[in-house]
Amino acid sequence: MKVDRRSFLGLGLGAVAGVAVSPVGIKLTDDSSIWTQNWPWTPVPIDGEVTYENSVCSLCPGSCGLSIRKIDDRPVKIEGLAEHPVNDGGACLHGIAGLQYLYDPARVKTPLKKNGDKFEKISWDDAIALVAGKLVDIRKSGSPEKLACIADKEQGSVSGLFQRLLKTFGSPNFYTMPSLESYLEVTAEALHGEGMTIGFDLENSDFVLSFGAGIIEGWGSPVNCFKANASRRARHAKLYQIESRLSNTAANADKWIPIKPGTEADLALGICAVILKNNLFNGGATANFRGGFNKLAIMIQKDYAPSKTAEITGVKASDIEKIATLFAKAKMPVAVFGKGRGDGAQSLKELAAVHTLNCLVDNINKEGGAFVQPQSEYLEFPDESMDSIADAGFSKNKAGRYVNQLIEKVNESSKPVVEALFVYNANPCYSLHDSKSVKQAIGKIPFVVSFSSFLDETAKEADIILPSHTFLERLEDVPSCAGLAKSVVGLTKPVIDPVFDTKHAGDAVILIAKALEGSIAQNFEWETYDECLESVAGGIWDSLSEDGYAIISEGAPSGSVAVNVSFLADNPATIQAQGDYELTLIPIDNMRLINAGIAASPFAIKTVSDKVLKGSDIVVEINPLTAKGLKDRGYATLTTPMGTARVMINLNEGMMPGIIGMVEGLGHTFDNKYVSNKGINVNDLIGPVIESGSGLDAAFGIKVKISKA
Amino acid sequence: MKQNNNKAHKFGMVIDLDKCTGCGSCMVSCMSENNVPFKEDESNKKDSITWMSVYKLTNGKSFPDTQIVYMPRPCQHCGGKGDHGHSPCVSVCPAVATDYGYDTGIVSQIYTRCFGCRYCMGACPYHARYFNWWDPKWPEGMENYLSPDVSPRMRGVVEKCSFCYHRYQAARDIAYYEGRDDIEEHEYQTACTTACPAGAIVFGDLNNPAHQVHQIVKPDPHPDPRNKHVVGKSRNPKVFRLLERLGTNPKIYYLSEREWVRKAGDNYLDGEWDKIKNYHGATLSND
Amino acid sequence: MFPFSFEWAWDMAHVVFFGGFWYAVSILGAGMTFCILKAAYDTINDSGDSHH
Amino acid sequence: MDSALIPEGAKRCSFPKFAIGIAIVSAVVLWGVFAMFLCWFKGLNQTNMNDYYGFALWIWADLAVIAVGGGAFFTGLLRYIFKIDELKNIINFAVIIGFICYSSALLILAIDIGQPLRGWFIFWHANVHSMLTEVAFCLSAYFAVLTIEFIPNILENRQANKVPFFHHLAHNMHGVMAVFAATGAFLSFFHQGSLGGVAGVLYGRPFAVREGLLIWPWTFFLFTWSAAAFGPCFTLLVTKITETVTGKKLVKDNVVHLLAKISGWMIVTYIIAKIIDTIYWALVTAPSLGFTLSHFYSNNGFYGYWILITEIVLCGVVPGAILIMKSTRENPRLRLIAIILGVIGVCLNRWVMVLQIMAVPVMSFDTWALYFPSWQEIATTILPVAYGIILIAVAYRYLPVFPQEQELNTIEPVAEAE
Repeated sequence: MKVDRRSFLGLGLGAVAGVAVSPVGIKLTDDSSIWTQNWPWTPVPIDGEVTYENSVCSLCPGSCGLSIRKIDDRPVKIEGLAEHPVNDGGACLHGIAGLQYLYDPARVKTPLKKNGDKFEKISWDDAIALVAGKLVDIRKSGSPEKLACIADKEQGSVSGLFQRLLKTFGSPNFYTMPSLESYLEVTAEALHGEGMTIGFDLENSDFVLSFGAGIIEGWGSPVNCFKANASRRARHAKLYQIESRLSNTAANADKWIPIKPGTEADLALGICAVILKNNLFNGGATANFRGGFNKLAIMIQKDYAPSKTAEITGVKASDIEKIATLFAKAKMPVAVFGKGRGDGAQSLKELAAVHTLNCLVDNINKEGGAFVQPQSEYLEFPDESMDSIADAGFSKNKAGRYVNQLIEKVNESSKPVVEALFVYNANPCYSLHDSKSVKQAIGKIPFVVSFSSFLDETAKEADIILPSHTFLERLEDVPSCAGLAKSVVGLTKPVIDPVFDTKHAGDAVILIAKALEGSIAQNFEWETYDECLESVAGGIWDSLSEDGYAIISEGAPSGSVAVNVSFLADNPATIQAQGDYELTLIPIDNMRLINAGIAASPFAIKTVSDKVLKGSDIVVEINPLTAKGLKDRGYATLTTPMGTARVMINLNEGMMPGIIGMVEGLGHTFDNKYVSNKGINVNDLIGPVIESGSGLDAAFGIKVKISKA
Repeated sequence: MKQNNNKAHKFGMVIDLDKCTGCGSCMVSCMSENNVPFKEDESNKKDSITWMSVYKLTNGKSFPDTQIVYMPRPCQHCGGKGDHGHSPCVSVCPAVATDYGYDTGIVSQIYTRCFGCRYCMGACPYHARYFNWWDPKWPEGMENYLSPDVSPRMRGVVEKCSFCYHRYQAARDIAYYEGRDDIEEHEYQTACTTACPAGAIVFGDLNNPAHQVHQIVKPDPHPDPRNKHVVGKSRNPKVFRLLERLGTNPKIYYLSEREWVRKAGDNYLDGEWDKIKNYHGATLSND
Repeated sequence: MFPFSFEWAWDMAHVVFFGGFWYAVSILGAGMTFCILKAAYDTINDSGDSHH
Repeated sequence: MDSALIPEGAKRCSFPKFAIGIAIVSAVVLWGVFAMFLCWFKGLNQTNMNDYYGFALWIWADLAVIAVGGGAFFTGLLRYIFKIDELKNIINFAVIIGFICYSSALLILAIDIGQPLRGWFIFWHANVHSMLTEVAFCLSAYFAVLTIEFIPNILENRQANKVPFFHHLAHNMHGVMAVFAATGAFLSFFHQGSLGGVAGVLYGRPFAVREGLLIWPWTFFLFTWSAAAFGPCFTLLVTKITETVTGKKLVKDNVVHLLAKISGWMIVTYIIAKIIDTIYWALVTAPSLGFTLSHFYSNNGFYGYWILITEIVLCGVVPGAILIMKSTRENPRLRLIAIILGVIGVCLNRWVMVLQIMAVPVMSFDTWALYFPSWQEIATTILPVAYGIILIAVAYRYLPVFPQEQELNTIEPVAEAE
């Protein structure tokens, strides 16, 4: 047959028609859609047996109970634990997102050693040997006090092990990062004596006078505070919020009293003045006052009369009188301090002035008031045995009282103040003011050992990283240190085998101590941290391991306490913001971000408003009156004595004119693109201002100018 | 699937806006429960998948009279005009990829059925529906936390809040296994409800007078005589729904003592609000 | 689309909608079938003269 | 070179010139195809659409091409059912334009959906209550009708027509074309209408929602009517463009005047209905939901009353008036202005009924959402235009599209013709 054009065409058309009527097309159409329903690059979670495990969150001092849902060995969901004494169900977003920390791209997966600018992997044995070797050298040089440690807190067994190591090594230089608990202790020490702490009975008080405490912004134990706040209406209790910005707490309060930033202490004293003048105070209570109550009373009435206070604070004199009357006449009033989360810079004048209100109306150790009692000591470490080097070193003076003083001294001194530094659960290079100079100080220290789980800003400056388990991989006692009315210790339990080659920081300390041999090793005779915890928590271990928590104290403590007002009676100066620009920059605490060392999780960052973070730009809040020519969502340049930053503008009627608010918790530089390199760290722009008399960094903000970018 | 076994549920929620702190726990709990992905930049809120989204409302007044309130907004699980199940989205989906459960009142979404036309998103005035513009991707290892209860969605489909339907199924399975006809109130609670640290969210069966949500909302079972499309209006003067006048009949109710907040729930012509603000459906004796 | 797909219901909506659709499709199918068959018939019975 | 394919007696430009022209337009097509593949392989993140703008440029383009493609069904209806015989001189071209519009619409839909490989679910798992389902069914079926209407014209190509089967097929299809045209008109009525219904049924969107008749909101009828009214404008416009490009008169004036007149009266009746609808919506529907008219046209950087006035008055009333009056209608310049305004008007109407709906805030605390398309969206939207140009060029060159062409153009004897 001759194949001409026509028959070829026919053949072609026939073939097309044939394929068209065959089931091939239908089959391919069907198969292709089934393929789209099962794309191999879309993960399919594996099913398995469902179990629940209880644990405690240690991302913040709140110490909430957690219930973790697991599928076989995989934890898949974290929720609040019902009937837990701290949070009773409910959990904050950071705890719920906890699993994201487990698989965080910025986790340190093995011990690392810095070589030049880069980290390289080393084995645990080598790392411990290296640290021990360095410490032996320091000890040999005769100045063991040049080993320092910065941890998140003093309480708890892991911190206890670090302190024990330093002490038996011969160094008094153990520091903690500022936290609400540390301020509670400082306040209690100034007014009531050493070893005391303060708790606030928010869930029973009928009148909470909050001096900027972000009761629903993450202050204290967040979930516990949320619950106390949520029950407020049902209890007919009132919340008055004194703050320069309409925070969520201010918005939720019964009344918001805008105040010039940094003048909270003056307002507190102004309220004291009204109470004293109008005889609204409890005469019986003032009998406990020491250190010159009359002097204080005279000074206050002279310097903080309502009209004067109004001038200083911007709060109307009539309002001051009204607040004083309401506060003093309430059945169970409580005045609460600690601006924002309460872990930022605070001045002792403010802390003491606010707490004096509590003392004046005699709500101390009464239901719904402030509980003043000794710090809970639930751990029983055996007494240290120290050799002569340790004795000599430990008896020397600390380089400074607070961590910011240590940093200052390191930076100022030409000789090394610190030869080796341990950093545990702290990120001073991020969370202290003027982070540039903090980084400089850390850089000056010859040997820095980080125990961080993540390659955070401070870990990056370290010479050795001994990565810790995250809170989901470890056993640990977690005392709630957050101004709670009750004192609870929770037990964090491992809910998954360590994901990476990490160790419990407690184990790492024990290994280092053993490697140091001699009297130091003798003080660390436990095989493992777990064994150590069980023995030192002896008294409450049964309760911890059975219930997951132990309640150390609950309800109002009995007895009255002495009040020493000598610090205030001298009328210390109120801290002024650094610089001479016209406006004041203040940090904002946002519940959806974390301002301590760790970064907020990808989920938490996702919830952050585009009025806080837009792309990689941080958004600052400013009143339209102050913004003048600046447009909403436009760009501007902020200049403070510490530096400049490009920011986006959010015109916000909830800001007091004259101030600019910048959120804390952004601007991390972790190797985690979901949470890092977003916005800037407000601590880069604010420098420390040391309060004379207390030594605290009390920089509530800084002077700033703003111009169109 | 009409109501073949016992009586139909009508699951719904009431959110106390005076208790809500805007903390975001509900959002994260939802994301974690339902395998919602995340991407590098989530600050463009118009392409950020948050089944539960929290709006920040202000009263529009200037300093110092400004007030703010946070309004959590899950899918409203609309019953549609007259509460007949023709939700704005369900009625427009061309491929029955979203459907109304007459036995639960829940608006479902079948990801493998959806072909991504996004008509439902246009139909929803609450922006409760989200499109997967990207393939979901987790950082290495993080897929290990994904829950098998909810399948991760592929790129190109719409997703939204399901009232944690898998929790309902699990609760029903247990009840069935234990030989019970029905589930208890506490057995089926959504992830946002259990997470809320302020206890601002109450979830349950609006048809069941024993449930807390019913007791707070006191829904009027009769059509609103002023707008026949509206059914289930709350008889609690502090309770309102979002855009109730459109006749979408959401199953999310909001509670607030503040008048400006209740007014913000809907659109009113000048002067209209004052005329109707004290109107709260038929009296309770009609029940 | 077909009575055997599970969304199908024998209700007014389906009957009207698919009634109209299948009716239109039938007309088009029948029309085209007729044209093709007629054209084939014409081709076979054609002497090959081209007109117009 | 390709003279054997060119209709007998027709004068066409040289093949190289034709090829160069096609190559230039093809480059645009390739750009569009590249963007299309990006959207298919990488997903719709290639667009600037978002969760507020789930319907965007493409859906507007889709609605617009279907509206202006309405000239095909309406001309077919007039030609085959109402037996207006003069229109046979433009029906081929109207069909080709319709074919281009509808094939483009289907292509755009195939790019627009997030899961193109599951697109057929709209048929298989059809929800008969959804306007979009109705659109998909009628659109596809009507595209089949347009293909059927186009086939005879293709078969009339000089070479194809030599094949006896094709010759007879074309002849027979002409014979039953009225049946196809009637079916097409039926399908068109429903899909044009249901496209209007797509917006009108959105009772969650007070800007879109309309009352109506039974299950059909008023927009259903307005869309059908406007497509029938403005579709012929587009047919006339493309004819005018083709005439300008080829430098030839292709359709006699009486045919143009007739179609323009019909279009004019359709526009006038449509615009009256549209004005009534707008007033009723502005005074009754929207206020009953708590909205004033100003809500939809203020507090944003783009949508103002200008868009309403432009659509209804400038691009509705004005072209309608021009086209119904003999003196202005038969003035070529005014007529051109009118048909251009008409085409803009209907496209603007579709824009408003897609994009402005998405932009208007509904919740009292929501904000206006404005969006600008990405280059991928623009490229894929231009793609059909370029494809249309090529198809028209090829059809014009090789098919006897315009029956009056030879009569209107004295043909020089062509040397290489056989």
